[in-house]
Amino acid sequence: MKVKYFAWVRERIGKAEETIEPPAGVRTVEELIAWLSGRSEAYAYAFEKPKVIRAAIDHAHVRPDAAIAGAREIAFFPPMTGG
Amino acid sequence: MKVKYFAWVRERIGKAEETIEPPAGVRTVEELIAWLSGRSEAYAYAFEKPKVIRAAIDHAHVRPDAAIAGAREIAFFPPMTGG
Amino acid sequence: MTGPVTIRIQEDDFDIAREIAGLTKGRTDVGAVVSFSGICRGDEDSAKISALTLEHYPGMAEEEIRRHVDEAVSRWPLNGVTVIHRVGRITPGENIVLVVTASQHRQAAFEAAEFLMDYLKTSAPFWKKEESAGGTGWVEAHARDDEAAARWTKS
Amino acid sequence: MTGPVTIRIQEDDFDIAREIAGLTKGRTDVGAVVSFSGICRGDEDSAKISALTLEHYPGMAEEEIRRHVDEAVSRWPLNGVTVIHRVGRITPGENIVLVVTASQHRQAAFEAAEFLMDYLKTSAPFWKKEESAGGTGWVEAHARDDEAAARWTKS
Repeated sequence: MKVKYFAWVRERIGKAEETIEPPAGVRTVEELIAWLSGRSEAYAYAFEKPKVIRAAIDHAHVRPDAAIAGAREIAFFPPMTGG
Repeated sequence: MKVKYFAWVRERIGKAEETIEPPAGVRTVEELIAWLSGRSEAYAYAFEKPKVIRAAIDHAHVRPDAAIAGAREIAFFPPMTGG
Repeated sequence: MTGPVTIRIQEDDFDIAREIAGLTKGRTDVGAVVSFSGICRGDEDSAKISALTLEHYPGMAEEEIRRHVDEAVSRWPLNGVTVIHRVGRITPGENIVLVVTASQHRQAAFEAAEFLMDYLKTSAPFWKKEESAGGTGWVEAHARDDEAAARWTKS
Repeated sequence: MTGPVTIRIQEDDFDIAREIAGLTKGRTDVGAVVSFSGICRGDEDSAKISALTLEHYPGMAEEEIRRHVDEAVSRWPLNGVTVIHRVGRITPGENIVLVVTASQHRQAAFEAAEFLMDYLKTSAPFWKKEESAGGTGWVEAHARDDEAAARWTKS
């Protein structure tokens, strides 16, 4: 599963994208955030306020309880500030 | 007192402006319309539906009961259709 | 308001890009610019139109627009306003009217432009005469324009 | 809808006049065109800004804008829509975003442009980083933008 990071989530983690293989028990977006947070200090810092983090699965906004099964690409980013 | 006419009011009366001296008993815009209507068939036709006619005194919209005393220029026209 | 106000009534066409640049060029305090251009359509309520002729009340038209621009400036934080209304003969596809508003924030720019257009439609002394295959006739005022203008009245 | 839809994300500036012409040239069914341009300001909440850098999520940004354009087209009778969002480094006074809507009637053009801007602000995946004398930092989302977008939610 490909994961992408944007804006300060990207900066804190130190990379724009990677391929991950979370264990089977990680079923939702919020569980994936918790699992990623345990990988290193950098991930823990990026996801220190999980409620602020927005997620998209295959280019569509999703809520924290969305299932990640079947996702090709999951993205994490701060609230959008375009326009 | 100068009077101006616009759009189909102008066309029906057959002139764009004129100087008039209404009698002292003509005090309001609606009384002026009634007095003008009595001048000829053309005026009667222009003002046949007085409720449709809009009026301005010295470049400001006024209501039919507005006093005409002191007016330099009174204009009569149909509802506006600009923009 | 810190910014230019331009009101013009003219036979010639206008250049939207130049008018927008006139409100923004060399400035860094404008965050939002809204332009509205009204264009002569080739049909109105399914009747084919070959041209419009726009008549106005010189003097009053400028003053009436100025009064509404002043009101817009007092109601919204604007950095500049441009209103141009054409008169004379205009064929389908040609511009009729332009309103440009500049502000720090988008909502002020949008609302002020809508307000000005609603008032131009109902209270600025301009009249349209239509030419079509069936002859020429004066355009009638729309009730929907009065309703649109009424929503800005303070209660 | 009978008319063009253009969505572009680009580093280069855009030409508002050309984009408006793209929705109106050679047509006689468009009566109203609204353009909104968002411009980089030189100060934000009283802090001086020397530049913005705009990052986006390629692929998703275009799709997200497309979804909202499709919704605008289904909600208002439009004759054309153009949305251009710049990315990369932008200095004060430069354009950031452009929305142009064309319709027979002005209210549809105004409302669709506002709707699109409100959604671009809150739901299109773009992020702004500010450079100022005090360093660089990511712009925080405004609650007022969420509120502006919420007004379009059908209840």
